[in-house]
Amino acid sequence: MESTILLIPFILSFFILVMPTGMRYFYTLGVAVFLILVTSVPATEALLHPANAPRSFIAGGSLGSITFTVDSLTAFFILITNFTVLTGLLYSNGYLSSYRTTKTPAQFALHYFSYVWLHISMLCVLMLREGTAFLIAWELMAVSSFMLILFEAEKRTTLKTAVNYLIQMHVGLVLLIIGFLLVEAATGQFGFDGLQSYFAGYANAPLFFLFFAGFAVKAGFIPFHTWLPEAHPAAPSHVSGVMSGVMIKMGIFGVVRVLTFVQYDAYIVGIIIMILATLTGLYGIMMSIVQTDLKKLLAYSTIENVGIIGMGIGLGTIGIGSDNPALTILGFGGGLFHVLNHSLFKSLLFYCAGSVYKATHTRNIDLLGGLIHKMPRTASLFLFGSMAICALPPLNGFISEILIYYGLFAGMQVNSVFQTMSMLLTIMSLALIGGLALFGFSKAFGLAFLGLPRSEIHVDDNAVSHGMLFPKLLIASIILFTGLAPMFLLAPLLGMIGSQFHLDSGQVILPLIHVLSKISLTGVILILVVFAILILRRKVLKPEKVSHGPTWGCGYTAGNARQQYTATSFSANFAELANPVIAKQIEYTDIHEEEILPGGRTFEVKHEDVFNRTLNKITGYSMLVLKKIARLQTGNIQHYIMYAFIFILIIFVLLYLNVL
Amino acid sequence: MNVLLIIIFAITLIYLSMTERFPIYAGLIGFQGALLFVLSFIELHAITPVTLIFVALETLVFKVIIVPFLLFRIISKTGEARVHDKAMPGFYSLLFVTLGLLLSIVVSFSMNTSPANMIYFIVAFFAVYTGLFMIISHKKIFSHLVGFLVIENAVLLLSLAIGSEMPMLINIGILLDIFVSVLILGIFVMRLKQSAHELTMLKDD
Amino acid sequence: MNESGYILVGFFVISFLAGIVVGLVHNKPLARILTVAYVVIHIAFSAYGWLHLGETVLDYFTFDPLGVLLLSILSVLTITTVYHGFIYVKDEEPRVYAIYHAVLIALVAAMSGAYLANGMTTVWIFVEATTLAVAALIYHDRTPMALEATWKYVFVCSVGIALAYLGILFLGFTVHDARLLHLSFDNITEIAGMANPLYLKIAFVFVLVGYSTKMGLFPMHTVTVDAHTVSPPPISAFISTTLMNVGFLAIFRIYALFSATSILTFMNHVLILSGILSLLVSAGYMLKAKHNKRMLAYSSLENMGIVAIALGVGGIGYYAAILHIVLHSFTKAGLFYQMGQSYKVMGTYKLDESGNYMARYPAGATALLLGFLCITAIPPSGMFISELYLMKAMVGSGNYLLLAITALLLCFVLYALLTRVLHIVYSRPREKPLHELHKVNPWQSTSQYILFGMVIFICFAQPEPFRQLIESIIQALPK
Amino acid sequence: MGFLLAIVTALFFPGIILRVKSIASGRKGPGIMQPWKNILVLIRKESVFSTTTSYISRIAPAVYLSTVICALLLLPFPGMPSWLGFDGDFVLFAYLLALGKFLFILGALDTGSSFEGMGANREALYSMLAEPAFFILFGTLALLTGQTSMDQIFGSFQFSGHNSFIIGFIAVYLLVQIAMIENSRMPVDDPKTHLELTMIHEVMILDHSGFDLALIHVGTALKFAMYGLLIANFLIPVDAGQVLMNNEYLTINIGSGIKNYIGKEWMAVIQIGIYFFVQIIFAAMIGVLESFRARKKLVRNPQFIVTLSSIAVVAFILVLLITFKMIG
Repeated sequence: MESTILLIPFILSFFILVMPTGMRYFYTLGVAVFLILVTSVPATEALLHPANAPRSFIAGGSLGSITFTVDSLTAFFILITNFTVLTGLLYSNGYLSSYRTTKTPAQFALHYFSYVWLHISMLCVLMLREGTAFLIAWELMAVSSFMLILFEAEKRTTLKTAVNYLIQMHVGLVLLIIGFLLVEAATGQFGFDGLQSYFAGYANAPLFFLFFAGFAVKAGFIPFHTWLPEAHPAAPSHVSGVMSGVMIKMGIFGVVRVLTFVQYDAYIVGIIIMILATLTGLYGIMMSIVQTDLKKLLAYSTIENVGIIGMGIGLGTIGIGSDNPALTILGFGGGLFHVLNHSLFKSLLFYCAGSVYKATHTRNIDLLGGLIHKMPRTASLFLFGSMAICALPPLNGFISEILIYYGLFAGMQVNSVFQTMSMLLTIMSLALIGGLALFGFSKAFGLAFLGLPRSEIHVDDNAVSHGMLFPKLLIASIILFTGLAPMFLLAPLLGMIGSQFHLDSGQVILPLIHVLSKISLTGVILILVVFAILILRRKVLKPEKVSHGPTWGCGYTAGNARQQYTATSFSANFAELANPVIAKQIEYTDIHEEEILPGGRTFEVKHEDVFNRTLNKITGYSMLVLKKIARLQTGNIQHYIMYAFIFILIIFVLLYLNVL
Repeated sequence: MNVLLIIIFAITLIYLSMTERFPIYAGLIGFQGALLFVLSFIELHAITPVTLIFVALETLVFKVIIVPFLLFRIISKTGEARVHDKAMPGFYSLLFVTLGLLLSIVVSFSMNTSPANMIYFIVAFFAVYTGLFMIISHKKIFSHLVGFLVIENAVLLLSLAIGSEMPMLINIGILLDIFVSVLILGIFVMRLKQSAHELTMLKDD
Repeated sequence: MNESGYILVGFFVISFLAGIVVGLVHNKPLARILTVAYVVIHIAFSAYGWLHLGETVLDYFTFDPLGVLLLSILSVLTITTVYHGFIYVKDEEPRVYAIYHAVLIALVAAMSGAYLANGMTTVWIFVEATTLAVAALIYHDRTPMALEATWKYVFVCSVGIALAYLGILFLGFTVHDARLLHLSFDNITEIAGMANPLYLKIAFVFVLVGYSTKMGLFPMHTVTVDAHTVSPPPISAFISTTLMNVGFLAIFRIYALFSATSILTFMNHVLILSGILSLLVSAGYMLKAKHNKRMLAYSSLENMGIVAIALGVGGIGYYAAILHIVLHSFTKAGLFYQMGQSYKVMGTYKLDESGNYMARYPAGATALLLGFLCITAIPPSGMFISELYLMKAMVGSGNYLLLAITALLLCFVLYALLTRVLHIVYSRPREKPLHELHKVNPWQSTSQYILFGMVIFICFAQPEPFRQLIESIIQALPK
Repeated sequence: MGFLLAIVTALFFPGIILRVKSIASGRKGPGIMQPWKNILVLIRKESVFSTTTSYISRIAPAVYLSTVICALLLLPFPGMPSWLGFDGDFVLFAYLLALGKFLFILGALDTGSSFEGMGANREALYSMLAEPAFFILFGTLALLTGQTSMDQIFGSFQFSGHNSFIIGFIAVYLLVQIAMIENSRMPVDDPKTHLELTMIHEVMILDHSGFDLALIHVGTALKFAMYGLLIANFLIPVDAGQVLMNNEYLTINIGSGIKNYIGKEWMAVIQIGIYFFVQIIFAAMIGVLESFRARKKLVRNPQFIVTLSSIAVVAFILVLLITFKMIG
C-alpha cells in the first residue's frame, strides 16, 4: 500500500499541464508537499535507525514493477533534497510573478511540470538500485533541469548553455552506462547490487574512476565542471538554487554510493580524489573571485564547495584504505555535512541573488551598489549566507570545515611521509580556499550591497514579496541552528556513515561532542559579547552625539559614485597574482596617432575558463573534421553510383586479402 | 558456340566504353539484345517450350526492337549525337575497363565455379563493372540509361547461365525491363535535354 | 489453396481494385471513403496475420513474426499517414487527389507484400513495386525539383535493385536444384550450409548494397535523402519508416539465411562497416543541415546505421536491432508529420527562416521537443532501451573501440539535432507577416503524441507478448 | 589566566611601542598610557557617520573587538590550559579572526570611498595570503607534538635538541611576522604614513569616529597582546624543572636557572615574569623595527607574505625529518 502511494504523485504531476493558471502553482505545491511527506517519513526513520536493513518498496502493477530502496545514506540525501526543493518552490511563486506578462501559460505549465519532475527524478535517483531504472531517472533529472534552464529560452546564450548542459550530461550518462555494463558483463547483475561482487573479484580503481568520471560531470569536479558556471546563471534563480543546492549533490551521492562497495586499493583512490578535489576547490574559488556576474560568482563558488566536499570524501576513502575508522568517519562526516550546509547557504545566496536580479534587472556587480538601503532584508540575508559559506564561526559552514581539518590533522599523525605531506598540502589549500572565499564574498557583498549605486539602476522597491522572504528566513534559521547546535544533525549523520562503512562511529563521536560543544560555547559567547558591546555602544552613543555627513574623500570633495571601487578593480591585484590560472583578457583598442580627436573607448576585462576554452577547441575541431567528411551529397548522380561501386570494390579487395 | 557469342558480347562492352557516339550506343544495345536472344535459344533447351517462347519473344521484342528504337528516337529528338563532356577521356576509361576485365577474371576464378559457367561469370561481372563505370564516367543521362541497360543485360546473361535449372529466375529478371521503360519515360518527361550535372538542385555539400 | 490463401489473395485483389477505382474515378469523396475503407481492411488483414502467426501461405508468402510485426506497424502508420494525407492534399484538384490516394494504396499493398514475402525473389518483386509506387508519390508536387528527385530515386533504385538481383542469382548458383524453385527461406537454411561460402559472401554484398537504397543505409543512402526533401511530409514519413523497414527486412532475411553458415563474421563485419560509415556521414551532415526535413532524413540514416551495427554485433544486439526498427518507425513518422505542420505554420523548411515555433504553435512545439527526446534516445524514450541493449551487446562481445566510436558520433548527432530543434522551437528569426501563416488546429498533433506515447511507454515497460515476439523473431539467429 | 594577562599587557603594549619609537627618533615621547588616554577621549567624543554607510559599519567594530576577545579566550597560558581550548582550537582561532576581518573589510567598503575600498582590498588579499603560513606552522607543531589543541601543543613542545631550537626560532619568527601583517604594521603597512593611497589599516578606519574608533583601537591593542601571548607560550617552559632534567643543552633558559634555588610554587610567578619579559621585548622590537625599517613597496607585499609560507614549509620538512627519525 505504502509503495503505491509513492507512485501517486507521478501521476498527479501530469495534471499540472492542464491546471488553470490560478490553480497551477498551488496544485504544484500540493503535489510537491505530498511527495515530500511520502518520502520523508521512511527517510527519517531510516536515518534515525541506520543499523536497520534498508527498506524496499515494490511499486507497480502487471506491466512490471519498480523497487524503491531507502537506506540511511539515501535517507540523508532525500531529506536535503526535499527541503531545498520545498524552499525553491515557495520562493518561485514570488520570483516568477514578474514573468506573468511575458510568458505564456503553456510555458509556466511546462516549467512547473519540469520542476516537479526534477524533484521526482532526484528522489528516484536516490532510491533506485536497479541499473536501467537508475539510469533513466538519472537522465530524466538532466532533461527536466534542461527544460527548467530553458525557461528564458528567448536569450541566445540560454539556448547555447542549455545545449552545452544537456550534451555534457549525456556524456556523463554514457560513462555511467559503460560502467554498469562492465559490472554486468562480469557479474550478471545490472545495477548497484552488482558492484559488491565486482569489486570483490576485479580491479577496483579503474571501474571506480569510470563511475567517478560519470558522476563528476554532474557534481562539477574539474575538468568536468564547464557546464556549471554557464547553466546556473542561465536558469531562473530558484532553479539555480535547487540545481546548485541539491542536484549536483546527486553526483556526490553516486560517488559515495560506489565508494561504499569499494574493497581494494581504496587508499590510492582516496589520494587521487583528494588531489582532484583540492584542485577543484582552488580553481573554483579563484575563478569565482574574478567574476562580475553575481550568479556566475556563486556558481563558481559551488565548484569550490564541491571541492571541499570532495576533500572530505577523499579523506574518508584514505581512511578506508588505511583502516583508520576515525579518518573515514571524520572525512565522510565532514564531506556529507558540508553537502547539507552547502545546500542550505548556497540556495539562500541564489535566492537572494534572484531577488536582486528581480529588483534591479541586472546581475552585474559593477553596476550594482548601495542595495542595502533599498532592500535591507535581502542584503542582511545575503551577508548571513556569505558568512556561512566563508565558514565563519558560529555558522554551519565552519562546523563541516573543522571536521575536515580535524580529520586532516588526524591523518597527518601516521607513519608515512607521503600521506603526511599530502595532508599538510590539503590543509594548506583548505586554508587558502578559506581566505580566498573571504576575499570573494567580501567583494560580492561589499560591492553589490554597500556603498553607492555604480550606475543609474532603478531598484523596484516592492520586488521582494514576503513570499520570497519567508523561505530565506527559514533557511537562515536552520543555518544558525546547525551552526550553534550541530550535534543534533551530526550524530545521525555519523551514525549513518558508521553503518554504511561498517564501522563503530562511537569512539569518534565522543571526543567530537566535546569539541563541538566547545565551539558552540564560543559561538554563544561571541554573540553575547557582540550584543554586550552593542548595548554599551547604544548607552554611550547618545543620539545627540551622532551627526551625519558625506564620506571623507581625503580632501577630494568632487567624488561621485562612479569613482567607487568596482568588482573588477577589487579583484584586480588578485587577478595579477593568479593570472596563469585565470586567463585574463583585456579588450581595448589603442588610440592611433592619426586620431586627432579620439572617439569613445570601451575597456573590458574578461576571464575565460581555461578548461572551457580547450573543450571548445577540441569539439570545434572535430566538428570541422566531420563536416569535411560530409561532402558526399554532391547532388551528382554519378557520384551516388560511384559510392556503391567503390564500396563493393573495397569489400571485394578486402575479401581477396582475407581481411574480412 | 555460346562461348563465341559471349566473347562477342564482351567485345561489344569494350567498344561501348570507348565510343562517344550515341547511335553506336543504341546499336550496340540492340546487338547485345540479339546476342542474348540467340544465347537463350542455345542455353534453354531443357526448359518448357512455353517459358522458352516467352523469354525469347520478350528478349527479341523488347531488347532488340523497342529499346533501340526508343534510343534512336531520343537521339533524333535531342539532336546531339555524341558525348560532349565525359568525366574522363576515352583512353583512361579504356584502361579502367580493361582493369575491370582483369578483376572480373580474378573474381570468377577465385569462385572456382564449374567450367561451363566460368565464361558467364567473367563476362557478367565485366558487364556489371562496365555498366557502373559508364554511369560514373558519363555526365549525360542518356549514357546513364545505357549503363543501366548494360547492367540489365548482365543480369540476363547471368540468369541464362542457370536458366536451364531454374527458368523462373529469368522470368523475374525480365521485370527489370519495367524500370527501363520507366527510365526512358522519365527521359522523355524531362524534355530530353538535361545532362546529369544540371540535375544538382538537391544537394548539401 | 487454403483459407488463409484466399484471404491473402483477396487482400491483394482488393488493394488492386481499390487502387484502380480510386485512380480512375476522379472523385474526392469516393477516394476518401475507399481509402478509409482500405485502411480498415488493412488493419483487419494484419489482425488476421496475428491470428495465423508462423503460417506459410501458397508457399510464396508467410505470416512469420517479423513480417507480421512490420505489417502491423504499417497498419498503424497507414492510419496516421492517410489522416495527414487528407489534410495535405485537401485543396488539390480531384485528379491529383485521386491519383495520390490510388498510388498510396498501391504502395501500402506493395509494402505489405514485401513484408509477408517468403522468398528472396518474392521480396525482390515487391521491393521493385514499392519503388515504382513511391516514385509517383515523390513526384506529387510536379516541380522541377520533384522531377529531379524522382529521377534520381528511380535511377539509383533501379541500379540497386539490379545489383540485388545479381546477388539473388549468385544465390541461385548455390542452389543447383529445381526442387527449391523460389528461394524460399525455410528451404534455404539447410542448403546454405553446403554452399560455397564465396558465393554467399558475394551474394550478400550485392544484396546489401542493392537494398541499401531502400533501407537508406550507406552507400546508397543518398537518394532517399533527396526524396525526403521534395515528397509530401506524410510520404516522407512512409519513406523513412515503413519503406526503410522493407529494406531492413530484405537484408535481415538474407542475413538470417546465411547466419547458419561460415560467413557470419564476414556479414557482421560488412554490416558494422556500413553502419559506422552511415553514422559518420549522418553526423557530419546533421552538423551542417540547413533544411529541416533533410535533417530528419539524415537522422534516419543515422538510426539505420545503428540498426546495422546492432545486427553486426549480434547477441542481444539482434533484439536491439528489431526494437530499434520498431521504435524508430513510430518516432520518425511522428516527427515528419510534425514537420509538415511546422511547414504550414512557418511557411518554410529552411532552418534559418524557421523559429519561434513554441509561441506560434505550442502543442506542435511540445510534440517536436518530445519527438526530439525520443529520436535521440534520451530517456524517457524507448530508444534508450534499444541503444542500451546495443551497448550491452558491444560490451558483451568486447567491441570497446566500436562502442567508443559509436558513442562519440551519437553525441555529435545529439548536439546537431539539439541545436537545430531548439532553434526551430525557441529562436526568433525575422517574423513573416501574419497573413502568410496558417493556423493549425492543435488536435492535429494528437497523432504525434500517441506515437511518441507508445515509444515512451516502451521505455518503462516492455509487455511480455511483445518481448516474446521479438525473441521468436531472433531465435533462429546464433546466440 | 592567559586572558587576564593579555588584557593587562594590552593596556601598555601600544604605549611601549610608541615610547620606543620616540626614543629611537630622539624624542622624549608620550607616557606609556597615552594611547589609552586617547581611547578614553574617543569614547567620550561624539561621532560622525557618512550618509552612505549602513548598519554594517555600525556593528563592524563591535564584532571586530568581540572576535578578538573570543580568540583570546582560546589561548592557553603555560601550565594552565585555556578555558575554551579543545582539539583543533587554533582553526577556530584563525577563523574567528577571519570573521572579525570580514566585517572590518565590509565596514570599510560600506563607506563607498574608493580609498577605503583600496585598503579593504589589500587587507583581504594579505590576510588571505597569510592564512596558509599560519596553518602550516600549526600543522607542523601538531605533527611534532602529536597534539592538536593549543595548550597541549605548547605544553608538550620542549626545547629538547638543537632541532627544536631551530623550529622554535622559526615558529617565533613566523608568529612575529604574522602578527605584523595581521595588525598591519611594518613591513607591509605603516600606520604613520601620510598618503592614503599607500595605507592599509589606517585608510579603512577613515570614516570611523568616536566610540567605534575606540573599539577598533582596543581591538588592535588586544590583538597585539594576543600574539604576544602566543609567542610567549613558546618560550615559557611548562615546568622548568622538567625541562632541566631532560635536557642538558638548555642553559640559557631563565626558568631553569632559577629553578635550582626556589620551589615549584614559584613556578607560576616565574612564568608570568617571563611572560611580561617576552611581551615587553616583543613590543620594543616592534617599535625598533618600525623606526629603523622602511615599508615594503605595496607590489612586493604579496611576495613577502608568501615567503612566510615557504619558511613554514621549511620548518615542516625539518619536523618531518625529526618525526621519521631521519635526523637526531
